[in-house]
Amino acid sequence: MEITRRGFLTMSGAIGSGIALSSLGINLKPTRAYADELNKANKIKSAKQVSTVCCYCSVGCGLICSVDKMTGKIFNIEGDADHPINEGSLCAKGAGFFDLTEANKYRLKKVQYRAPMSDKWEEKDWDWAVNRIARLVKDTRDKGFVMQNSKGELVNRCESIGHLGSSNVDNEECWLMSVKARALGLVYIDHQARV
Amino acid sequence: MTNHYIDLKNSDVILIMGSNAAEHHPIAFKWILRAKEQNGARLIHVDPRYTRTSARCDYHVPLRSGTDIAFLGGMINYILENNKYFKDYVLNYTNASFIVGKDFYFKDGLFSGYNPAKRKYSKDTWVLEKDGRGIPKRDMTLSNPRCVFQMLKKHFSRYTLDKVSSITGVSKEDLTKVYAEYSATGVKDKAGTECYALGWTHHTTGSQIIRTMAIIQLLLGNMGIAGGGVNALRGEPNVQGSTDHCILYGNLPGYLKMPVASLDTLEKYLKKCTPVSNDPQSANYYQNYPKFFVSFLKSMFGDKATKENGFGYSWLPKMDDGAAYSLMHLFEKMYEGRVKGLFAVGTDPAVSSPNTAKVRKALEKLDWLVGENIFDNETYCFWKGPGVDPKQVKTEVFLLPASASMEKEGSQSNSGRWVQWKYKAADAPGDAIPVGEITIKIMQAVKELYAKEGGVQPAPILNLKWDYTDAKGRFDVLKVSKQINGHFLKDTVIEDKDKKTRTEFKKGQLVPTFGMLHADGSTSGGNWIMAGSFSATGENKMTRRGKDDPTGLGLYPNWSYAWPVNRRIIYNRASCDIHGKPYNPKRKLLEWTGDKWVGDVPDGPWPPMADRAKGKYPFIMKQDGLGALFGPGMTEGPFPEHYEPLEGPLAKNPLSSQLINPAVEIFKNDMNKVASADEKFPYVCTTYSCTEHWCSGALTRWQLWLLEMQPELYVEIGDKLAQEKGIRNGEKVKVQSARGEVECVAMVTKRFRPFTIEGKTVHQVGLPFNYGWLFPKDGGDSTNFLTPTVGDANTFCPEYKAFMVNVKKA
Amino acid sequence: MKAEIVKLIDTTKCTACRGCQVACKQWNEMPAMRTRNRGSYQNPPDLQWNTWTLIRFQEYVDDKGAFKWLFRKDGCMHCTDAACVKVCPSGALHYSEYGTVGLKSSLCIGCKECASACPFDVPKYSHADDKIFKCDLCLSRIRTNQSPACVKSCPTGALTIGPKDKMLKKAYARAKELGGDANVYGDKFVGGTHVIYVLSEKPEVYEELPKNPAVPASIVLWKDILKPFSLLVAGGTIAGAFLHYITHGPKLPDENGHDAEGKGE
Amino acid sequence: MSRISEIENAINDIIERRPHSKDAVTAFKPVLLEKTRWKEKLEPVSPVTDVEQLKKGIPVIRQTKLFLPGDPWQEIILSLSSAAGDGFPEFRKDFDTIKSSIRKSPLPVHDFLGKFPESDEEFISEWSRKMGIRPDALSFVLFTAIRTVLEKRGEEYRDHIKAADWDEGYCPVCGSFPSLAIIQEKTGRRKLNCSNCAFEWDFSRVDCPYCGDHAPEGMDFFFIDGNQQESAYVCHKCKRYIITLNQVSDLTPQDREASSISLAHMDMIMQDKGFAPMAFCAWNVF
Repeated sequence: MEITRRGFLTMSGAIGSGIALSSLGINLKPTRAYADELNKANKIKSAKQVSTVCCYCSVGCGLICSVDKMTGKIFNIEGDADHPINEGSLCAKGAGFFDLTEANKYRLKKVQYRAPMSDKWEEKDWDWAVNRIARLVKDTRDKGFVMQNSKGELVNRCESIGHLGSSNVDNEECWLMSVKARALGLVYIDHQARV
Repeated sequence: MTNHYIDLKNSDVILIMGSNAAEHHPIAFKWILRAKEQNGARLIHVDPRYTRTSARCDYHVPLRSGTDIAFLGGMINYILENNKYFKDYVLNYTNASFIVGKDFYFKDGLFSGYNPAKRKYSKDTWVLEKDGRGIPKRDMTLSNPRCVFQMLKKHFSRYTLDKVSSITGVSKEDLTKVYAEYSATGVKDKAGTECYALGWTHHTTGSQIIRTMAIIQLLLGNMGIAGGGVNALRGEPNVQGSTDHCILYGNLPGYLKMPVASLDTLEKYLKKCTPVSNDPQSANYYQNYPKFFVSFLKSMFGDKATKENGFGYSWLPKMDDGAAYSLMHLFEKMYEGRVKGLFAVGTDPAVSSPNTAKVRKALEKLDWLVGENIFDNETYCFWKGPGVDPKQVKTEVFLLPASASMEKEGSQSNSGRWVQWKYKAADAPGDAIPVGEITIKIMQAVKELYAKEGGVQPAPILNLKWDYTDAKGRFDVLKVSKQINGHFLKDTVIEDKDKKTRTEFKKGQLVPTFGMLHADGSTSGGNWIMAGSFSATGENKMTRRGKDDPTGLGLYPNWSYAWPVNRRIIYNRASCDIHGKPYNPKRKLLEWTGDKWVGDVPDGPWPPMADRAKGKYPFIMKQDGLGALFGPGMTEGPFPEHYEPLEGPLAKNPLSSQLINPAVEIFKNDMNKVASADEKFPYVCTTYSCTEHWCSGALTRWQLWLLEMQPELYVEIGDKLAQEKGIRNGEKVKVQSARGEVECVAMVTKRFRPFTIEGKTVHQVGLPFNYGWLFPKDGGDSTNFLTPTVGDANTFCPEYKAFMVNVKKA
Repeated sequence: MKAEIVKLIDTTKCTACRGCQVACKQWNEMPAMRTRNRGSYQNPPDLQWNTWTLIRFQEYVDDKGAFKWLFRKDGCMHCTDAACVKVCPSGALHYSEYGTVGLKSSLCIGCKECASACPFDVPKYSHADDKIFKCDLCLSRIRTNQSPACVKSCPTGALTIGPKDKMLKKAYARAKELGGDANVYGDKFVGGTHVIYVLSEKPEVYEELPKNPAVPASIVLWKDILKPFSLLVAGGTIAGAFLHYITHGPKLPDENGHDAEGKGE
Repeated sequence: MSRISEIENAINDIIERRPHSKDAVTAFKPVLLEKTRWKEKLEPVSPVTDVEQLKKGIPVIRQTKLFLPGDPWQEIILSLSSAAGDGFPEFRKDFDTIKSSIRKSPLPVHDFLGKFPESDEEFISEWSRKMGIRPDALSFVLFTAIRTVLEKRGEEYRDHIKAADWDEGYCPVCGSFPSLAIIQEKTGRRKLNCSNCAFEWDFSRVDCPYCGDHAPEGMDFFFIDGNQQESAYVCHKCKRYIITLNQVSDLTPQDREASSISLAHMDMIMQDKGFAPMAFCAWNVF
């Protein structure tokens, strides 16, 4: 096996390069057997680390999620030791961050719709919901649009639609919502920074 | 924050007021404790209630809710009377030496120019005298009675120890103890900082409370230094980012001003918004305003925005002059039936907005409501809430499942302005998709409807640049992030005369810093303060994980990206004397080495201000480059003044005949009742969160281990008051205000003690605001049934922290 | 016998964030129960079969009138001379190789003897399982060189764990540094506990914390004196019978009439 | 409890928990204990380094002489030979021969160190021929002796290196690559353990120690279901792996080398998957 050396390496591998346990008369069969048993019983899991940031207060603690690459599920979340702010530690809520993943059975999974006067949710699919919402947005905007104000100044305002939220979504999503609302002419725009 | 979380370790005195850091920002509190371990910092907690923060600070000083300006005003008086201020700093770095215009005056609680009918000030008398060249006159001896320094001294001389003690309920010994310890940081080698949160913002005088602290920090030379500044420990993970990108009625992304109706052309708007300073030494950085604004319009409308159509300025909605469209205004209009549709993304206003009864009535008048969240909450289920008959509610409600923060890639800014990149760890459950994806889908469908059918004023919708999807039509977060950073729209050459450099940039290349944005439409920049989050070669600086910290102050310049231009402490030039030598060599933030600054990214490349020719004052974003002791930008006056909360225990303001903040907007309708100094509601009440839950509880109430520790709504009552009223600990009680009532468990405690206010005993109680009827079933409903619809004069942030209630057995 | 392990609870660093309560339930997969607010932050109100550690909140005014809010993490003290191990008939409660008190739930027969014997009132009975439960200092984690779940989760450094002498030295140094009434609690009774406190006030100030806990006299009498004595006696009887057999041959049934009653122990 | 019995406890504990590695660990036990005894006997030496050079990534061994004239090589090799004899019965004869021949004429260890690494095989084949023993035996004893002294010297440089925030993937003392990583359970911090001198230093969880690749999402890893402590982190760029003891605390004293030997099955599994170790040791070459 060729050892690539890098930079200032002066000492090669320890306890003599090229000496193998087997050449020293060590019985490696039990180790081999154990390795094969693990493989056969499909016990070797492959996983990836993903760094993220906590979604509670604004300190911005770093977290590392360990994700099982087979199932795609997060199986462990811990503090990110290299993060200079929290240095690996977490508060009680941060430590419970795992309970926000799909491990929490209350997480919303389906598009839900409540018809006028109805007393329950119905499940719908995305296309129907998006088209219905677009229809409502257009009709409400067209009906309530204010081109000029009482003084006759051009104002281009849609005062009949409000937009609330959110400071719990990413910057890119905030910018998109901010720009979308202005293109629609909305002025009633606010979120949790106000409260 | 002007500084950031790790910087707290560099402080010698930390005043925690308006915050409960140990319970709501535990890791920030870790850095506060490290300041105590490493440099023996003194930790002072001033709060109406004794909390876990108080238990770990050196001492706790209780004060009545709503009297923070009186408390801090007393400290300004103490600093000026005992000459504790940092003379060199105040003289050179603040507008203390400026001369106030002769028509300006303050009498009996009102500044000049007040219009009682409109409850507004006209600010034309709040000016500073200028010399022939238009540069403000200055009296460097600070002796002229009309100079800002003397006017400030006169104004706060009324805040005597007796008066402040009588207003706040704090003993004179405690006041003197806090004032003495904190003002000791007014010297070269000491740093004092203040940590605040909603405890300060939830008042009708919220902005002025923070400004009072800013004045204190300027007087003591604590602004712009390591371990100094005024630090907001904000509550939401990306409240900083959502504020930067301005999903707020009054601003466009990058804190650009929202156009008003009277500015009907781009030229008029830019003229009004671009400050001019004739003082050569004032950087007045906002003179570059047109570059930032035009670049924003180009990012919004792309090549449809041309010079001829004013880059699409006319398509933007215009607010009526002087009008406001905040959350409270929205629910007023909704209650009047004039708002038909609402997007409620990742928020629960039916619990978190003031005056819940009116908010829930208003929701019933909507035609449609679109909710995007990871859990259901009281807002989306208002139609089946307590006392609501679904058959009477016509609103169509959509509840769209969203991905949680670890299930999507993107950036998030902590309140220390660090913009950190997050990666996607796992797919969201079921059909949930990121909010960005939902926004793109809905707007795309609206654009297609307008393209097909036309409609009213379709131009802004059709011309909106909306190609932020990848090959598979999915939301492409990197495309949006780069659009926010900004691009060159044509081949551009940037020359720098001083450094004699000449760099070329290709069309479509990323703008490396906002200094290179142009006003001629040749660059686009979705948010100018974020320009530089990508390097010109496309490296995403938000993903950086560099652990080096050359200054040792915990700046970590190579960890993620801090706006603006990765500067970690704002106004850091003020940490050096006028020659650029650091005031405190032990905590060297910045130093002028003769030809360049070394340390943190400086506030601009110019030499220190001693260099009359090229030097600049440190506060580069201010029009005159200096810290504002006299701040005419505020709605209710250039100097802070104590006013009682909208609903308080006193019939008369001990300091003047203005009982409440004269510039606060009063909302008049049948559900906005107010009962001030009313014996039916004798106790001061405040609201707060608890460690186990977070904000409206809409995320944490669904987590059973957290709910087990804090299962239901409670009211914390002082043991003296409970004795008086015969209320036993753990008993069910009703808390009533003029607007509504909540039922909860009484928690009799020694951590609330009665105050003596103007010779009278005044009791205070408090409730958390984390509960709602939807879950857990009998855990109590929103505390905001009690809170009044009134907000801060500048920001309309509601006054949750001080109103009047009564408590009686259930 | 491995090096003894001691967990140090420095109550003066605890901010009662209760991360340890959540971490304990998460690691041991214990269900949350529906609780009520009884007028205190402390919830659940006491240790229970599914709550092995609990932060106790106590409002205290010292003799100088200064108000203090005391937080104390309650749970098994892991005594060296453990009353519960002494009385446990089935061996479910046993000493581990680190000196802590382990619990093999499978062997527990639900006799609740330990619950009444424990001077700290720690073991709690579950009707559903007919077994008692208590903190076992995460024996399974310690054996794989991990610290207990609560220690791992503590953000303020209030909880630390390590070899006995090192932790005792650290506790006394901290008590000295704090001065005043600060003291170390736990190493002076029941042979020294493997969970020790640094307290800011005298022990008697703290609710539910015995001033000088000891193995109940009845148990000492029964277990340490009578039982060995009875074994001695039993031993003597057998020895006597054996001696008799050798010297006089097998005992014939009708030799003396009172064999039928047999001897009480 | 003395250091020796603590280490012995740790080794017995490992054998108990990982029975499949019993033969290998038992074989090394006498040598590991002998090394621990020597590390207590060898007297400490005051560290001589320049923090600036450390900051530039230059290991101590390139800055100063780590081996001193006074090092008792003769006694070390003698005691290690007998310990090796106990551990590896098949080679007892060779180890006894080494002992008897170096009693007659001591092994010129300093020449060997001078020629290293260019002509180490030459020295070993020449002297093993002279002694009439298999080269593996001499190589094993010689490198174990060097490792013993290096481990002792490394301990003195701990604070120096901490001050220099060493962030390279190779060892700040002897420049070799790590053979084991330890992820601390409380903070999640990763420590790398040098394959040659057992020195431990902090290293980022995200970057690859071997090729320095900064994978934005961090290194992937494999672990054993039900025993997540036994894992191996891999770099897809340089196709190297590093065995990692995941989420462990230093509650009870540990012997890192014994742990590595007992995780040989992870080496087999990773090499079957086509990855190569970052450093070659006796127990990961099959």
